[in-house]
Amino acid sequence: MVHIKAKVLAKIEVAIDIYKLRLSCPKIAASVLPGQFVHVECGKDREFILRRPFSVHRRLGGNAFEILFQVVGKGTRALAEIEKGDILDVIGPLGNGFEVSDTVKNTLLIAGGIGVAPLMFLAEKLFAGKIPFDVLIGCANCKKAVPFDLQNIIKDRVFFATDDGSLGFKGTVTELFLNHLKKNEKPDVIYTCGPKAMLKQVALIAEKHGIACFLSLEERMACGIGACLSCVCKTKSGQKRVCVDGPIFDASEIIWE
Amino acid sequence: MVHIKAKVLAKIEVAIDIYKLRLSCPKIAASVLPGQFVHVECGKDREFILRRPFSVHRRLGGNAFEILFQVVGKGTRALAEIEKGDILDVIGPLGNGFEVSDTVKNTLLIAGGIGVAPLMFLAEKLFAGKIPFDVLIGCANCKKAVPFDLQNIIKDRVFFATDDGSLGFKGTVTELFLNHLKKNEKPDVIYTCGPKAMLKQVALIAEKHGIACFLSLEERMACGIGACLSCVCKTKSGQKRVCVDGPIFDASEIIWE
Amino acid sequence: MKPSLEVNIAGIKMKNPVMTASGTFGSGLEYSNFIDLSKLGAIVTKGVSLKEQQGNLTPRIYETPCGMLNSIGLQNKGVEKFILEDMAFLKEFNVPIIVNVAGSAIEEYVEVAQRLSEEDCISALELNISCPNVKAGGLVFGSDVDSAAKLTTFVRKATKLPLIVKLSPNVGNIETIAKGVEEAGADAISLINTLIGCAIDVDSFKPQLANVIGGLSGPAVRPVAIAMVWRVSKAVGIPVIGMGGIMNCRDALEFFLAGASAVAVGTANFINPEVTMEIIDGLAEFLRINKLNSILEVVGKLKV
Amino acid sequence: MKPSLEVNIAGIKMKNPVMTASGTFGSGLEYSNFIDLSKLGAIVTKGVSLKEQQGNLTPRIYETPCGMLNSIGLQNKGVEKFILEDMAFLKEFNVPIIVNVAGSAIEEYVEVAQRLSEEDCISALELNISCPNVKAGGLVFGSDVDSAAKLTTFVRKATKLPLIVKLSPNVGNIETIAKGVEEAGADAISLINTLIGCAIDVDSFKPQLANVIGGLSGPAVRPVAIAMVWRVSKAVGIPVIGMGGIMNCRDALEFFLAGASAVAVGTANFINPEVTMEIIDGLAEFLRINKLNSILEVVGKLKV
Ligand SMILES: Cc1cc2nc3c(=O)[nH]c(=O)nc-3n(C[C@H](O)[C@H](O)[C@H](O)COP(=O)(O)OP(=O)(O)OC[C@H]3O[C@@H](n4cnc5c(N)ncnc54)[C@H](O)[C@@H]3O)c2cc1C
Ligand SMILES: Cc1cc2nc3c(=O)[nH]c(=O)nc-3n(C[C@H](O)[C@H](O)[C@H](O)COP(=O)(O)OP(=O)(O)OC[C@H]3O[C@@H](n4cnc5c(N)ncnc54)[C@H](O)[C@@H]3O)c2cc1C
Ligand SMILES: Cc1cc2nc3c(=O)[nH]c(=O)nc-3n(C[C@H](O)[C@H](O)[C@H](O)COP(=O)(O)O)c2cc1C
Ligand SMILES: Cc1cc2nc3c(=O)[nH]c(=O)nc-3n(C[C@H](O)[C@H](O)[C@H](O)COP(=O)(O)O)c2cc1C
Ligand code: FES
Ligand code: FES
Repeated sequence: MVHIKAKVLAKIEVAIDIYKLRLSCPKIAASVLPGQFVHVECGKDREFILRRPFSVHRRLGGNAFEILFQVVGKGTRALAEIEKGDILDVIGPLGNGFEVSDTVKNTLLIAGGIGVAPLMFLAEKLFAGKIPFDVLIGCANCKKAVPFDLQNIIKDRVFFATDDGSLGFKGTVTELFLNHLKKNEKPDVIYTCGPKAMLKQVALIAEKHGIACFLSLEERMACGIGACLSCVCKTKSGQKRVCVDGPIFDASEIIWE
Repeated sequence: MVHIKAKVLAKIEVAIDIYKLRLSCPKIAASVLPGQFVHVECGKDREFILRRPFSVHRRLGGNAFEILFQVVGKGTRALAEIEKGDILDVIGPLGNGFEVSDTVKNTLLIAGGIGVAPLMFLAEKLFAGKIPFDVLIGCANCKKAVPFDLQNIIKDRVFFATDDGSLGFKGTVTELFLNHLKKNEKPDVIYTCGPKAMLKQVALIAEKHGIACFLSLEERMACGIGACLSCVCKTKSGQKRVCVDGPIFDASEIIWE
Repeated sequence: MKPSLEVNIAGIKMKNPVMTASGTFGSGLEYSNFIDLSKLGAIVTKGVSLKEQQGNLTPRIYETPCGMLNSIGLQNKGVEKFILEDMAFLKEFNVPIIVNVAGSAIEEYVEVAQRLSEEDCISALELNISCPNVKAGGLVFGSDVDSAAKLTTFVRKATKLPLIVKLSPNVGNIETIAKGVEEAGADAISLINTLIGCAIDVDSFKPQLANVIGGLSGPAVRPVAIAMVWRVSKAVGIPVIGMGGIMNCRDALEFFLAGASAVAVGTANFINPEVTMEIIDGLAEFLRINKLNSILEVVGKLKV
Repeated sequence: MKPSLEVNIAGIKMKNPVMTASGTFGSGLEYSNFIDLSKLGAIVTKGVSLKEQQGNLTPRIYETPCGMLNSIGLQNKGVEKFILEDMAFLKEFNVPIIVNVAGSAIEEYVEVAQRLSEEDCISALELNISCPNVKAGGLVFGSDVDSAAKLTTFVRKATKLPLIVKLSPNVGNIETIAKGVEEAGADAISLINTLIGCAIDVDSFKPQLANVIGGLSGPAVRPVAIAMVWRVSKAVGIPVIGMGGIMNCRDALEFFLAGASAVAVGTANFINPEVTMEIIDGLAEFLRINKLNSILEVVGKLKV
């Protein structure tokens, strides 16, 4: 875990209001795991009092990594104004990361909206480990769809669901998930990231079908390192801090409100 | 008086930490008088709660004008980061402006530091009106000296005083002023702008020699238009608002603390 | 149907619930260069005392993080000159004028209130019992419920005009004080005035304000203001006018949701002279988008 | 000669006057990844109550203009587990540990204080009578002088450890309360805790904090903090520990000039985990440049 300045190697607008930042940062890239996040200072000169957490989207060898973010408020709006060559103040890698046990044979990744961010990094790892997986991605419409264009990955294992049917299945990603379960072999493990309401649905469906499920939770964060207790969630083994005990949790552990 | 967006036509670093901004703004340029100022939003997105006042440094026909400013704090630091093509939010023209009566025959302009800003515009007007004048400029050293390069103005009527003697006279501009008085014909009117302590000295010397003296005062300003009463100064005809009753005052009116 | 922004606060009929905050809008004249004053919900004047006051020494203001300190010190021309000059100008506009009243003793408040009541172009009085900048600024009355209620009682007797009491945020028990002035006859409550603050120049070891202490306003204080509006509007039955750090329409909406029936805009006028108009337009737009008929459908609708 | 940053507050010898603010520094462990804890003036722990507490629902924080609201709600593991886990870690560092004590009744404060006094690695207790986030947060004690003094008296009797009382800024009469706890036996006063604040999401009509109300901290509140430190340090004879919105060395210097003998850094740790070290270095540099021998030559030196 380091507090460090990272140089912006590239900024790419991948969909409407969704940007990818490539950061040069060997200290983080060398050790970061899928599911971990970085805590980023948005804006200039301590313009904001709090950092903003973003999952690592992709690791580029040992020297660089990417984040993928959506503009939703003032912090992300400021971040979207950063340019190639600028310097970003980041803390990371933070959090626990996805657990991928050796026995996993067949997995399913389910993303809601910008929840696709950490799943790309995970997909790369699964791919490298030759663990087969399908990807289900839900988003509002085709303009909000982030291409899941992992090199060499067979494109026909990635399925989109859009609210308006402008890309892939018309409906929610949980509906797509249910359809997928009917038509395909049952996965051993599900990895999912997205809005809380979606995560809960996915978790309940997974439980019903007896599938292990790991999810990436979001809570507002101040410190990002376990000190301030702002990011807690209720689990069966007591109250946990999403930033250090998570953000990845076993879905069966979560006590849903 | 308008509240308007002005386009930055040029930004020039004229001396260390001193910048000139050329702004396209017919509505202000058309009517602004020497000694008047504009109230400028520095930084982005209401980053600062208050505007910053800057004298108009030069009028470029009826379409554009310039301000000259020194970086002294966070607002001016943000302003220095603006680039050609950016848009600046300004209110102006504000304040009363220098009075130049028809009877004036021979004038002297005295600037302390960045106080040179409004005097350039005045010099242009005097020049156009064929009123002869000398210019005395005090600054820390040659690196802080703003060239007073009014087209066609005989360079040898501009005299510098620097603390370290790196340019012109070694000493303060008030010392230079006293020397100047000894060696030259007495001016009818003195126009001066600079730090308060300097203005006071100039005013007292002028009074002693029976020379009319007009000075440009600075006070911290919130509204800039006479509404908030933050910028008052004591005068013989009662308390005045520098932003609307000034910034130019007859030196003999000021009650010095 | 066009949604309605009209409100009626303590008998003051307003076209919309957006007022100017005392001391930040001059005599109105200054801002008439930028906006049509008659489009405002109401204009609140700078604090007026019995006699002319010079105010504090300069520097009187200082910018702080997302806020500003001021120590104007109630500089004003006194009630007679105010009526002669400022009211003469303001009464030409079709907009309610609320006069902010300051004083250092009950008798002074009473006298100013009486004098103002003789004029027929004033819509209401706002009792400033909360100015932190001068002894004569009333904070002594705003700091405890007994003094606040006593002052309100006396002024209440002295005028038939609707009476708004402006509370100080520099207290622990804002509900108690609010209830006290309500019982004493206030028709509405406005809050917050500025928070007591100070800033220091570490190069010169000198305070940034000649008066050392000043009043903090601007977005920095908005969360404090929202909390107090929420607490007070639950505690009293009279309308609450909310202010403190409103920079745009969304900020204003927070106050309505917290329970304010009208808002006042102060510091924001300095950076954006048209801000009041933008807020009025923004509120209308908000109602339209949310298919609401009236701003009253937003007041106090915080979901807790 | 190298200028000295050493201070002695209520018998606590500190290498320098820069402490961490309660609740913002975890158990220290978290920040040991970034800084050498033994270089701090002192570490102040999160509030500790008798029994474990779950705290409030999330969202517990929200960013506001130049500040943040928090409503953690005193989540903590209770005094026994705190001693077993946190103190076991912290006592390995050569740095004074000040334990922030919370409670909902005098007996609870007394019991926690007694239990902590049995440990020999604790340098002082800080009585939190000012947390706005929970009923059991002590604000009920911090709001009036009698309760504050009474609580201080009881805890004073229960421990031989130096006693710091942390005051709430949500009061009108901060000097009175400060003098009250001084007379009741406090060895030092720390302030400010957070200001009561609220923010609302105007899209959903819901409060930004599950608890509706939270505590405001960060640079937004600094002017309020400086003013209170200045007022209190003139009113009492015991040392004052200043905090509220310190982001860098210059901010810290404002507090010293206003009369603080030490400072605590809270919210700033979140954006900059090394901020305390930068402030310590900055203070040394400031003394050097100004040819001062000791930080004590700055304390209270505001030129008024
Ligand atoms: C572990 C973790 C990983 C994340 N990874 C990504 C990612 O890869 N890509 C991405 O686009 N977003 C991600 N998010 C969400 C992202 O942090 C928020 O969208 C962002 O903080 C919003 O900031 P803002 O200033 O634009 O929004 P504002 O709403 O203006 O922010 C106001 C405050 O709310 C907080 N906040 C708002 N939304 C969220 C949220 N969903 N989660 C946490 N805090 C929030 C902000 O941090 C800030 O303190 C992640 C969140 C967490 C907790
Ligand atoms: C009528 C008038 C004309 C001016 N013309 C010029 C000019 O042409 N060129 C130029 O470089 N400067 C000029 N100044 C001074 C300029 O406004 C300040 O240097 C500037 O406001 C500093 O802002 P800052 O944020 O960088 O400084 P900070 O010190 O960070 O500002 C903090 C606060 O203090 C105020 N402040 C600080 N210094 C001054 C000052 N000297 N006068 C007024 N307010 C101040 C700022 O407005 C701000 O509110 C003029 C001032 C006035 C009143
Ligand atoms: C420069 C200035 C002068 C003020 N003068 C007065 C006054 O005379 N009477 C009064 O009741 N409030 C006065 N106030 C307080 C404002 O009316 C308002 O309550 C406060 O500034 C909070 O609102 P804001 O954050 O929108 O400015 C003044 C505020 C400022 C900034
Ligand atoms: C997340 C958070 C938790 C806090 N918890 C406590 C606490 O447990 N006890 C306490 O006395 N103060 C607590 N505080 C208040 C701080 O110690 C400090 O007084 C306040 O935040 C002002 O300082 P700052 O602006 O530097 O943060 C907390 C503040 C924050 C932001
Ligand atoms: S963000 Fe501070 S504990 Fe998780
Ligand atoms: S700056 Fe407001 S009156 Fe001059």
